[in-house]
Amino acid sequence: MPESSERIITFSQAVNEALAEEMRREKTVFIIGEDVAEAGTPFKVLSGLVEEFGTERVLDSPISESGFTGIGVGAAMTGMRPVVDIMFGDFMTITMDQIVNQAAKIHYMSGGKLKVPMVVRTNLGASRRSGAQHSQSLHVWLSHIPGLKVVLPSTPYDAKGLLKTAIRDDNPVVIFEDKMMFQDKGNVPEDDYAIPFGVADIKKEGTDITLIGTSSMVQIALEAADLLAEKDISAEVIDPRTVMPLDKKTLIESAIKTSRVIVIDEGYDSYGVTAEIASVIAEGAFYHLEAPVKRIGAMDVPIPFSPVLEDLTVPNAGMVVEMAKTLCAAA
Amino acid sequence: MPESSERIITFSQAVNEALAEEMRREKTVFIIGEDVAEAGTPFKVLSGLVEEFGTERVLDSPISESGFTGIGVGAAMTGMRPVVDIMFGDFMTITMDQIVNQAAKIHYMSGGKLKVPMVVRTNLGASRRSGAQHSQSLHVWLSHIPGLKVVLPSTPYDAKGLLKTAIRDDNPVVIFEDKMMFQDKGNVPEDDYAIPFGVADIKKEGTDITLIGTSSMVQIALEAADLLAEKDISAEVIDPRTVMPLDKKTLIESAIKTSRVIVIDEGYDSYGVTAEIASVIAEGAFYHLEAPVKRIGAMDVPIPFSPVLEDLTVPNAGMVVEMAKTLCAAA
Amino acid sequence: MANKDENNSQFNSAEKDITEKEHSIHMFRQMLKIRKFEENVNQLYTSAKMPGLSHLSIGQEAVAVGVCEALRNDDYITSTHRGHGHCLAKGAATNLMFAELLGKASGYCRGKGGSMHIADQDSGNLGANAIVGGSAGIATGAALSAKMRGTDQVSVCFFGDGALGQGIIYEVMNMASLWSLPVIYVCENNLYTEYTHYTETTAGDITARAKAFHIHAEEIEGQDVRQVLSTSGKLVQRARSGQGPSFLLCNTYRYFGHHVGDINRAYYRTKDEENDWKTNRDPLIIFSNWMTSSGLLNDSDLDQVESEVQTEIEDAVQFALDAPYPKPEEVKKHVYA
Amino acid sequence: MANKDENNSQFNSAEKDITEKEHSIHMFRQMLKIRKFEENVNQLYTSAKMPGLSHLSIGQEAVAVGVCEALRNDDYITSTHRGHGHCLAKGAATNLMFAELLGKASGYCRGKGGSMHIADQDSGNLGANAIVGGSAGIATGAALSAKMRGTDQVSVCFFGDGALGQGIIYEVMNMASLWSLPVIYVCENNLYTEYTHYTETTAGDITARAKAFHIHAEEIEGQDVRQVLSTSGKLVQRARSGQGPSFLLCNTYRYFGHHVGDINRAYYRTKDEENDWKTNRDPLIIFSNWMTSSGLLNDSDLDQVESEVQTEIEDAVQFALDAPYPKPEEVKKHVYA
Ligand SMILES: Cc1ncc(C[n+]2csc(CCOP(=O)(O)OP(=O)(O)O)c2C)c(N)n1
Ligand SMILES: Cc1ncc(C[n+]2csc(CCOP(=O)(O)OP(=O)(O)O)c2C)c(N)n1
Ligand SMILES: [Mg+2]
Ligand SMILES: [Mg+2]
Repeated sequence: MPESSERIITFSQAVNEALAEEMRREKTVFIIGEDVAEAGTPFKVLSGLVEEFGTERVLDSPISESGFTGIGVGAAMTGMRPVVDIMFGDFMTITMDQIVNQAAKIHYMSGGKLKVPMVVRTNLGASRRSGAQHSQSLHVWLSHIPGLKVVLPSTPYDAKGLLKTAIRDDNPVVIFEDKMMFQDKGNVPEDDYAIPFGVADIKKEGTDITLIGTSSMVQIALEAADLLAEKDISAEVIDPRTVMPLDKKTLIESAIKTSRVIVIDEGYDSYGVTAEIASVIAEGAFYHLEAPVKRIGAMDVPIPFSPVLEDLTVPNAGMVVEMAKTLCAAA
Repeated sequence: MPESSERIITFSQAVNEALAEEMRREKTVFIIGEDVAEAGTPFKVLSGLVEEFGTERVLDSPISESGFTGIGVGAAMTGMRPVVDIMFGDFMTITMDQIVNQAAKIHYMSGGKLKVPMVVRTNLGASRRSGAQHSQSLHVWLSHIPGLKVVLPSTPYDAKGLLKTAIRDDNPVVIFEDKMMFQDKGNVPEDDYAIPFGVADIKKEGTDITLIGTSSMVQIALEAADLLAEKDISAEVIDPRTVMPLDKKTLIESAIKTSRVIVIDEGYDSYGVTAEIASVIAEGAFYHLEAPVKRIGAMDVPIPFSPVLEDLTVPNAGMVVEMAKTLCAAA
Repeated sequence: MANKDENNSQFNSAEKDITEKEHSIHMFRQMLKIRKFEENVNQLYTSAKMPGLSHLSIGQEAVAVGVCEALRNDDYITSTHRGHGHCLAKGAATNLMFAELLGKASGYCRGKGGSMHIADQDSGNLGANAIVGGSAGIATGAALSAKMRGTDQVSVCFFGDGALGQGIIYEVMNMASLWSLPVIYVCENNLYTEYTHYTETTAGDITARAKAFHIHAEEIEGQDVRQVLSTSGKLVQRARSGQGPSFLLCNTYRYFGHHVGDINRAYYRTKDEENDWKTNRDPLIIFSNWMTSSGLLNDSDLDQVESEVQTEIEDAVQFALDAPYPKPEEVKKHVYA
Repeated sequence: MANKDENNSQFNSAEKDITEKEHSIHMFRQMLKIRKFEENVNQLYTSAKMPGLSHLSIGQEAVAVGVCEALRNDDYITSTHRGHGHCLAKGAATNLMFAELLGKASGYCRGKGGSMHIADQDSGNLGANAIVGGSAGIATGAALSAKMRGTDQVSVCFFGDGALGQGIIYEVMNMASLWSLPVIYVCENNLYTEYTHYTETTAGDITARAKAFHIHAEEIEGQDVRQVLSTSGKLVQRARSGQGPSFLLCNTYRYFGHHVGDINRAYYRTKDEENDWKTNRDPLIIFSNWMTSSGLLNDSDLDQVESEVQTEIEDAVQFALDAPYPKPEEVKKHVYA
């Protein structure tokens, strides 16, 4: 991480700054979505943008996720660079045709002639007591679709750098931000920097076990690593940052080094992002693993409202520590 | 497979028969979808049903996948057992909110009070030169969602027995049939039989390697097994039949026995059903595997129209054989 | 356990064998119950006793009560994120609702649903819905089901002006019209979709949208419960007798924010506008004024209702506060039936 | 390599500096080209030379040509699964189209798109679409883009009566109206959605649906290319001059099946109906009759066009048959830009 300046801002501010900078740099960038203008979204992440760029470039839309995502696709095909705001990741369900059948395939289907340089900004993550339809982490769906790129920033620094890369990319890119991270703070240079896709970030080096976390689960992994250090277990923590493209090389190399791996992601446990990552590692590091690659996702249940239940469904550092201890004890 | 009668019919006829029998048995079963009545769907799978059951129970809908899936959900909650027909699996993209946010979660969100006994019948599979928006196999999306069951019949016998189970199930069930299998023939008893979910079918016993195939990939696996037999490699072939619930036990036991596994499914290679199955096996049979669990899915590209390209994207027996030979040579 | 009015169905206008006075008191009580319920929800939120957020329906009571009074207990409704009013008006019990809002095991959904997913099968409420427009298919499907099963049940789909943005509404209206289904689409236009005025998100003419599908449509003052009741009564009658779907546009207003946390609203609407509605178009004032001025009842009758409702709500809140949380093993139950 | 008419744009009515006769011949040629193109597609299918299926637009030529003649080359269209006519009318070359339909490397999309995904950026065709209603957002987005970029381009969204079932159409019409976008929604009502008569799937009044969003709407005889041209000319002018979106309902008919394999149609429509349209409402007959009877040109002029088109099409088919398939390594190209 370049240390060109020590400036602590929130994740939310980092996103806002990336958008503002890109909109200043490039006139074709615009934002469309529900309550993105004066309200700055319910999470207030976009506050101030409409004041600078006007309602022509920060468009409040009706509650028509399918329609305005499609509008984004058409605008992207004809010279604009839309940033489509989907208020909750759960509403991605409504946009799937436009993103998967249209945006993702148009470049290929046209034999490389048409392009869809569109960013979809949405979110993931539970724990807000928002109930089953406002708490999902559905990013694996998009990761499965050729033609899309899928980005999961885990820090304010990454949020800015990855969003900039997304906006400059000529392909449809879907960014999932964890709703619980908007107030997280971190160092974010004022510089114009872009983080390349497909490059994992080794958050902490270690030798006994590799913890791979995505999005807010990176924080869980780091917490777990601290707790494990107390038990003399040295954990390496890696954040893939983008799951499509996936930096297989870095993940496999770490697995080969430590010989034990846990993958943590907030999507539902079964058929989630962890399955792909675990498979890639189980294959790539096959002859070096001392224990099976383990996965921790959200419990396979619709996310319950009641706090006492919801908290049981989300991965936490304690679970990671327990599992890591077992893995390190085995073999 | 019970041999109560030797009657060879097509996959398509087996589906038709299951529907007809269930509709006779239970008045609340009805079908809704595009061109399901007089046309009997473009695949003609439903031919004759409207003649027997009338347009009140075989409803031609407008081209409103989201709307009529939602109507199915509401009907299911209030005493009916709809079979919702989604003409191509690619159009599932349009129904995701109704299936994932509504159907899948209502039982849980209501604390167990409301039920959604609904079947969604749709399809998967390429090779028909239908282009990128009519050839996808998106079943992993549904497999990822708690509250749904996902069924992948591979033979006429299974098509009938699994569809009956689906219709009798009190939960939302999504069935994906491979469009290329409708004319496949097989023995289908006239009996009223139902195949339980979550029970894998060992299609062929073997000792050297396990080939796990889903849907039409079971046929590919069996072909490959025949070819491997010529090379003195004994392959066990297993069809999970349902991927949610998944019969982990049978899969792991076979892996333990053979020590080598290839998983074949027609979804896109990355983040597909194969990733989950491979992870489950890599973990469950960890100490018994002689080689990494390998996966074969559809190539990670939008499915091209040109036959010379399309054929490159779909798994075939040759690919399985090559991989199996390499795996059996290793170690 | 439920404190719900066992005889609720006898009060609805569809089968009223009670006096006009009794019926009026009942409607007033229902509206007041909603108001006080919501005030207490706000209170629970601000005192940090309620998890998450809630969308209050204060100001919109007449729509919920006027429509639901036209329904039988076995008729269906589907509701929205702003659904407490619909739920109560259809016959739910305040104590089990509060329990649900607090995530308690004795709540309507065992604490698993929460404010945005309350459902009460026993009173025909198929559920609130946190997806805007998400219940339009469900309500229409319930109507299809009623028709197929040969009952004369009617289904009501409540939704806000914001849901007019969702295509599914038009898809199902088309089918409801084609198949002449007994469903009523009740649009509560409270002027805002979250923080945006509906005129910025809604082109043209709302009732014309329904009429284009040959759906009978009416627009009414949603603050006057008598007007809501009489119009819905007519539409319910149409639906029940096989004359097909209809659309009812109710002009109304939410007094509070989009949700309990939406305190500073100056950037999207004025205090004057809020005060105007509260003063001149309040459903409780309009209705109680009518009752007293028509001599149906006097202030002391109203006071009595008020104190009864007050007691019920206080008890209900206490019930919910005292209720136990679900046990951990509950988390994996009810994923599958 | 393209045999496309380089000067295509000069012929469109929006900027015509040619005689009425030249323009009429051009329009006739375009319609005839579509007809013969489609006949050859059918031929290629029945002789097993074309992979997959195709949806022929024979019978609907006047809509495609009438609308596209009102457009400039840099205006946009989006098209449907029944899109060959739109594509040709907007200016695509027959040889590159046939090549695409046969999955050849020299096709418009290098063989990767096929019949249902033909796009031709150079003539402003943003693509056919195999999702019914799937291009409504794209067309509307292109209009938004034109407005944002400050050009005066217009965008046309072609779709069938079946697409009226898809909610996204209403979502985007709402936004087009709100934001006064230069987009024209052209509904080709050919009476059928696959194998079902549109009256069984379409309630109410089609143009009223658009009007409800305050979108200017007109209904015309889609078989009369002059009427299509003059009405679309007006709507294009409206859009170009910032007066916003419009909706054009064109009544038309497909002579062939839903797709090339749909041969036995008796269960959903009568031979009489087919013959009536072919005899009394054929766009080519109507237009050539008008041309000859108004003395604009004579039968030998028409014969000459006919033989020129015939030659072009034959050459184009041969070009496509001779063209090479894509190389295997093409399969992984163009997944990402
Ligand atoms: C599909 C979907 N998109 C967006 C949201 C976020 N959201 C919740 S309520 C709301 C506004 C709804 O407005 P309206 O329908 O008028 O209901 P009101 O809140 O005014 O009662 C929005 C945008 C949602 N819940 N679902
Ligand atoms: C979303 C979606 N649903 C269903 C289909 C299958 N399908 C292809 S064409 C068609 C009928 C379309 O009818 P219409 O829009 O009137 O066009 P036409 O074929 O008459 O030109 C259907 C149902 C599809 N391609 N996309
Ligand atoms: Mg509102
Ligand atoms: Mg049609």
